[in-house]
Amino acid sequence: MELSAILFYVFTLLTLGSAAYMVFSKNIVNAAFALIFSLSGVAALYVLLYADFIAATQILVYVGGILILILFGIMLTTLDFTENLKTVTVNMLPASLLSGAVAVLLLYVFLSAEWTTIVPADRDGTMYDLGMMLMNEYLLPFQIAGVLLLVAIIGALLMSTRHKNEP
Amino acid sequence: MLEFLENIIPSSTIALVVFALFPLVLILVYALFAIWAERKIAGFIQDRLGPMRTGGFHGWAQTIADMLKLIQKEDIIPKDASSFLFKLAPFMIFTASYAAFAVIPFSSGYIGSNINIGAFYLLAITSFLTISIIMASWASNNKWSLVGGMRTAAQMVSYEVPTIVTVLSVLIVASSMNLMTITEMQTGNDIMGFLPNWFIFQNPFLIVAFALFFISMLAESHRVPFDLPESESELVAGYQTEYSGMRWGMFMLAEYADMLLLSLLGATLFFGGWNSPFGTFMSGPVWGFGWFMLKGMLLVFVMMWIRWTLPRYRVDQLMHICWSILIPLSFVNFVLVALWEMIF
Amino acid sequence: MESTFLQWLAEPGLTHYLMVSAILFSLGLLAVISRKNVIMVLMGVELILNSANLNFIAFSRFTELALDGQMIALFVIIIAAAEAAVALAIVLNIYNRFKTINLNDISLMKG
Amino acid sequence: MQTQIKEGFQTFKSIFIGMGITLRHFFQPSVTIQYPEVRDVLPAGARSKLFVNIDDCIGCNLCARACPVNCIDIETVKATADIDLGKTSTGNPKRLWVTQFDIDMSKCMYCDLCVHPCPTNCIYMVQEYEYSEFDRKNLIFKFSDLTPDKVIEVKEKLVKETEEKNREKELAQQKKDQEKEKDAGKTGE
Amino acid sequence: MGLLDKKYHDSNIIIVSLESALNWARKSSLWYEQFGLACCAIEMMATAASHYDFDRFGIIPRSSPRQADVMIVAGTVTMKMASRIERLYEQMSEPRYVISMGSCSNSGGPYWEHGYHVLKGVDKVIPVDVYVPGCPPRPEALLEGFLTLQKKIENESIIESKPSDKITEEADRHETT
Amino acid sequence: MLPEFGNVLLFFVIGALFVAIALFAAKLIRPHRPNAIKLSTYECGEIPIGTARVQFNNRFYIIGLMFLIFEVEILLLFPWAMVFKELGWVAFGAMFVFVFLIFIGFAYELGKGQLKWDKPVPAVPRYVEGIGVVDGEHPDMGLSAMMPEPEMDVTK
Amino acid sequence: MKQPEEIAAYLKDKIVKGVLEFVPAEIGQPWITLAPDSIKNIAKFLRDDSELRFNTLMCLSGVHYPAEQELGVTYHLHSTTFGHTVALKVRVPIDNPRVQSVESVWKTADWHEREAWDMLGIIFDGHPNMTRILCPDDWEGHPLRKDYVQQETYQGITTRF
Amino acid sequence: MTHQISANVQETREMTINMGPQHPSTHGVLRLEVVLNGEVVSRVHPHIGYLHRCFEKHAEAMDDYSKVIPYTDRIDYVSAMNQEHGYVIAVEKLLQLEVPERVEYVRVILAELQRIASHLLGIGTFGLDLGAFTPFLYCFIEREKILTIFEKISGARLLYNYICVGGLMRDVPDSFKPETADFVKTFRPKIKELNDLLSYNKIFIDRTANIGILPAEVALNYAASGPMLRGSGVSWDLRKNDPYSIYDRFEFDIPVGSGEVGTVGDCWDRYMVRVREMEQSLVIIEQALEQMPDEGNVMEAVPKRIRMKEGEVYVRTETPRGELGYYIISDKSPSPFRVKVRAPSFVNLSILPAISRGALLSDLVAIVGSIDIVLGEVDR
Ligand code: SF4
Ligand code: SF4
Ligand code: SF4
Repeated sequence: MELSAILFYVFTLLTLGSAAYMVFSKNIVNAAFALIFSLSGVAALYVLLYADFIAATQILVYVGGILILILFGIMLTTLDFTENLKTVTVNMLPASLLSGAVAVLLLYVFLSAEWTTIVPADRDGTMYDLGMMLMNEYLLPFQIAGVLLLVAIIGALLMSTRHKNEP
Repeated sequence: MLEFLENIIPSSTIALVVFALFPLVLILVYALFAIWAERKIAGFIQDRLGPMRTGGFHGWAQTIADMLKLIQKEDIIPKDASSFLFKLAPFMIFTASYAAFAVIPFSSGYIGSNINIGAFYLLAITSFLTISIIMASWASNNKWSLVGGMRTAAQMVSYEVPTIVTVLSVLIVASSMNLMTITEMQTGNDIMGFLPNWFIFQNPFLIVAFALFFISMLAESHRVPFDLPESESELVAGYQTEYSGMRWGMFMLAEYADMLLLSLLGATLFFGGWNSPFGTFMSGPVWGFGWFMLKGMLLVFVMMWIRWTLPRYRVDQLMHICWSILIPLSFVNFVLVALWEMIF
Repeated sequence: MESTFLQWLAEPGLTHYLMVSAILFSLGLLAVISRKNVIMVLMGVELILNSANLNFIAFSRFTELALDGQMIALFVIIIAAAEAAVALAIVLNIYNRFKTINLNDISLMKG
Repeated sequence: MQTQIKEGFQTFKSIFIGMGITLRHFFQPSVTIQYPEVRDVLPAGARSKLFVNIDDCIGCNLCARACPVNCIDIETVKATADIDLGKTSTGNPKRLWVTQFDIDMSKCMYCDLCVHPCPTNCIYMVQEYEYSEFDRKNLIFKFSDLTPDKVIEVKEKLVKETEEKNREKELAQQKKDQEKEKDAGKTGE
Repeated sequence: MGLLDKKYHDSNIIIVSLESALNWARKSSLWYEQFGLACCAIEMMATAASHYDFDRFGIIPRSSPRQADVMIVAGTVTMKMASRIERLYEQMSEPRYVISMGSCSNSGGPYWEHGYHVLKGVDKVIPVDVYVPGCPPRPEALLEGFLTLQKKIENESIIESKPSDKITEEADRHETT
Repeated sequence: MLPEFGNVLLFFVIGALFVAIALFAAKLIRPHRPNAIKLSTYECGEIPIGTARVQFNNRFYIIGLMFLIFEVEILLLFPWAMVFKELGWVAFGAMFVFVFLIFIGFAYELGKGQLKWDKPVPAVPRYVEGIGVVDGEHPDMGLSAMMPEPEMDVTK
Repeated sequence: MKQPEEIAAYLKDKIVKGVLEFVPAEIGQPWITLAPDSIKNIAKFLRDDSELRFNTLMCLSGVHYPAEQELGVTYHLHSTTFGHTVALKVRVPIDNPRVQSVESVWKTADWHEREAWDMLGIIFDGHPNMTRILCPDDWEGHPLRKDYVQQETYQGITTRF
Repeated sequence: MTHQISANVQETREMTINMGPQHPSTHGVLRLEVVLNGEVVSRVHPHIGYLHRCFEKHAEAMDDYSKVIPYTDRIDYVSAMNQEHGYVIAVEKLLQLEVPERVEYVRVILAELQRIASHLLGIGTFGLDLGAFTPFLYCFIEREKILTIFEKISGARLLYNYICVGGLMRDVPDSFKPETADFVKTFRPKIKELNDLLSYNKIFIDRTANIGILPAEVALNYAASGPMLRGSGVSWDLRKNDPYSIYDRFEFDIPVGSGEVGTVGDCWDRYMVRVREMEQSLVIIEQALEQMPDEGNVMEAVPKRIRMKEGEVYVRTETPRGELGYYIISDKSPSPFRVKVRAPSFVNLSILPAISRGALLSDLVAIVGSIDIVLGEVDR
């Protein structure tokens, strides 16, 4: 087996394992920390797929940003960590059945479909090409993303502002 | 360097490992030296001497003794702590700061991993530091830790913005994210006939960028006047309060490694990395390493000098400096750098 | 038969990644539908988004979608960030209003 | 905006002034004393440790009474008549055996109050300050130079002497009584 | 778990030389817990200051007991403080040492007789390694106390047990009852 | 490209291994004598009151939120920086518009005063003639609550 | 600037009840004795009166008089406006040691009164937080009373040498 | 409904945290129970008594008035000379004793030197609280010089037991005058250096200005004294307003807080009053050195045995921390009937809860530092 194949399985294990831990964990903070590893694993898979920029972006945005935000959110909204840390999971059984079914369905589709694949070529970095694309075909989405983020800022701030003047 | 190692070492795997071990040795030696130097510098600034007795001449073995002692210290995991996260945090923090060294071009002959997105990768990987500090502080279940950890997180997160923007300012001049390429671009002494081709001399706005970078670097590596995470007089020892023994040693090591990392990044981006200031005179891989380290150490020295001079900021002032001053300034400066590049 | 399977295992291709993504997706789905804590639901959504991204990138490597896949993934990440920000702001708002972020309790309260 | 710029300027200025000062100190010689190798000379009268020149002590207990802490423990035994304890160097006659002269330096507060009242100037502070111990009991300094045997001996002697004296007194008393009786008898006769 | 727990009962050359190295490290890097109680603390600060300079011996303050090696009980320990001192001592990570600085912590000092609220000697609650006499001890005396402690550490053996085991058990009992 | 990333992975592994080895070496040597007090949480020598894991102020959250969005915006500029010199003014213009958008958000932010950290609201106590000291205004304290009822006059 | 005698006369002149007598001293300072249940009002008057303006309570000390079986409180006041000082005294029997609190008049009395309670067992009526201040809360007895007997152990530690 | 909820939020957000007894910036064994809302201090409850050393009991237990003096040293161990001075003045007043000129001058010089030493420590530790380590050590270097002078005259570095009832324990050595003069000369430039390095450092100003504001009227109501009161702009110094000893013979200013960089009565003002007071102390020392008679027996007026009449005094003196009052009641016995110490730190500390509400945790550290407490004095 090639090294990259082994690594693929290692990272798959990391991703899925921590994702599973996250889903089944009772403690929400632990779940958030587990999510870090899951997302890092995904980033590693991106690298294996020759998407280095996306991989680094994944780490930067998810680990450095979203997860910190989620952790802050947890610490902000959980009243009593000793009890509410354990999040209620009532309809666990039907839910697992349902998502299991979805998984089986998806797997079936993916396995049975005939994908027209090309022989992957080794690429040496995607930065330059990405930049070029961003400035040409994706110029509009680029600007739209800017507007979107602006809206996101304003929206998020509007919403998280307290109604009253708090200290 | 890898080829060289492969030549002298029969197994290429071992050669690779030795190759990757080099920064570790460097960090360890540097940490031993820097902690000693920090105490010495503090001593001299304060009209005292600092370590004098351990090991003989000017207490050179002081940090070795400290490390050896830390190994012997009992390792306490408080019973209210989340033991797994508590143990994981030191791993993460050191691993992340070590992995960041992979893309630093130590000399023209040595770079751990010559990836194309070097600078970007480095910025991304440092976000693990923030997470591990939150993890450590949360896991400790100690009030001082938690207050310190939250402060750290807010501080590191905030100052990451100006850091990224100033790094980006350099990247638009270089049009590359490969730190090796960036360094190579700075070879030569062409500016005004004698100045080296370092980026800081290439674009006047990069001087401002460097100032901003340096300030945010102080904050990112928790140095005075931004050393709130560990501010002894307020938070006992901040997020490290509950850590003892070698685990704490890992935090300390990571902290010093972080300081070195950012200094070296600064040296690479602004001061020509391993390039000699005298053109081809005294250049070459070995000399280059020396120059590079010298530049990094100078920055480290300035950081220490500042530490022993200034009081520290308060947390709201810290945030104010970042959000109302550094970030707008760095953006404006970024646009100006780009403009300068367009015009000249 | 056995050797082909082993070989299949040894050469991770498009299908492998798709399978990983499928499992990731269902795990995310499970989190979304089984958890009552809004933030937990959000984390599930992140997983789902990641599984989609994994697909895009896998396609970009193994089919002629090429870099467009990565580009889309990039935008997905951006949108994920915006989504997380806004969603958490909403969570905060909900919390400020109802003092809980438990979905059941919220639907009981209704304003 | 202008005030902000001014403030920023001031910040940097004050920081640079401060850094200039510290840099100046960086190159100044240090003030540190290399303690175990080099020692400061203590000034005359430094209070570091009590010492009793037991040869001169007359056992008057004045020092113990002057001590606010009561950390001096003196026990004296009167010398018997057959022994002349001599004189102190200041010329005071010694009349008491100092069988016990303990100073508990772990209680002492080094206030010098015991030094002044001493009539023979035999208790005083010496300049030795390094006597840390592993055991607290070692911080009780015993100055009496009498061996335990000697102490017992002098005590016994004193007891004997007192007994003798008492007996003599008794005898004398008896004699007196007898005489009285005699006298009474005489008068009675 | 480790060597310092006396789990390895052979004293071969390696252990012995390791032992001397470890002892050297312990004695050369005594980080003290930063807290002062009374007047003696001022002298302790003076010792740390430029004139006497603790750092020459590798002695630096740590404010968290978890990272400290030696506790300088500098000053009067009162009844109210006694249990806190004990807790702080217990929260230090082993190997740990205690220097009792000044008459007050040695034995109650000037307050031993009438001080109803003063603990008569810190050794009533925690084991003391070195007693430094003085009220307050001169900075040199404190340094000498450290040198004495270093001597003690030098002669320590990994195989032998430390006296602090006793108090540890005691503390255990304390908490459970 | 992959081999280079392999090196990165190697760095990760070596970093983790180093920590593991160091901790393992320490484990061989160090003592392990836990007891109840030692394992209790440190709080300046006191027994901790309440739990440390309490809620945090939403400033942290807003900081995190702002950071996230800024980061994402800057992120898009990275690919741009690579090609900027080649594309010239067009790219510059695109960037300028983009940064301008960021700035609008930022200005909104500053204008709302959202980025002000917990600005200390020092409660300055006051002395009221004839009544005494009144604690300063504080969000959770009304001034009237502090005012005592007027006393009976004792003078003739 | 008024002398203590003048102040005493002025007080007697102005106040309805509670001012008992002016005691001139042989050595040291004279003082005015007051009744324990009117001290607060008098204090307020002393503070606010435009001719006295005793804006500062310098010291509040409790005293135990074993001979009379009494506890006493001494107040030392001074005025930064006029620069005059005065000492007031209050005596209460030891079995019912209740004095009005002046905490609401001079905030500084807060801790002083707590200390007097801790050390001597004087109860100040109207004090918002009458708890021990120097000794631990579970301490026994009031140490500065002349007949105080030191407790033998505290939390299992012997208090004696 | 809404209202209730918001009250609820307040509660759940709050975290009670113990600052001290072992904490680097509580200057000893003070314990502050701080109720935090986020990082904002909602309430502070100081818990004191961790250093209660029963001074008053000891004073009553001693069988001589002079045996109390070493204990007074230990009340405020940072300014032992001032403590002795105050106590001795009180006892002398009870005895109606006149002390020789020379003694008075020596006492004043020592008291002022001690004031400088004490302020140096206060300033240094204040800087340390705010994270400036180096000024702290510079202050200690200067302080060490004063201690050397003290050690030469009294034999001890910190707790002197030098001033005794009616005089001094021993005469000052010949070197005293020139050495003190020398110190005065070398110390002036150091104050300027300190100002450059710390006082006018922008970061320092940012940390201390407008923090912990104490208005003058409130300060008086709380009976604050010393730099704490003067920092609030009240020009009240017992050395001037109620002169004791021979302070009426010297010309000096009373520095008061002026709100130079912030509001009157903030931490910076309190700090700066201390710095300026050191300058004024130098002025006093210079004058005293000039006027001091060279000859004279310092033991002249020392009574052989102290025989006391019945009576009581309240004597207040100005120590570095403020108004130190000794309330001594004597009876005919050789031991004092009652000695009450009105310790300035005790009173000053009681203001802390009032002025620290609404401040940040870091500000609390600054406020505690600016009060400059000595726990020995707070707890006695
Ligand atoms: S120095 Fe003071 S405490 Fe010590 S023995 Fe002499 S009188 Fe007693
Ligand atoms: S005062 Fe002097 S002579 Fe008398 S007992 Fe003491 S030491 Fe001896
Ligand atoms: S031994 Fe002396 S100097 Fe030390 S704390 Fe006790 S009284 Fe103060």
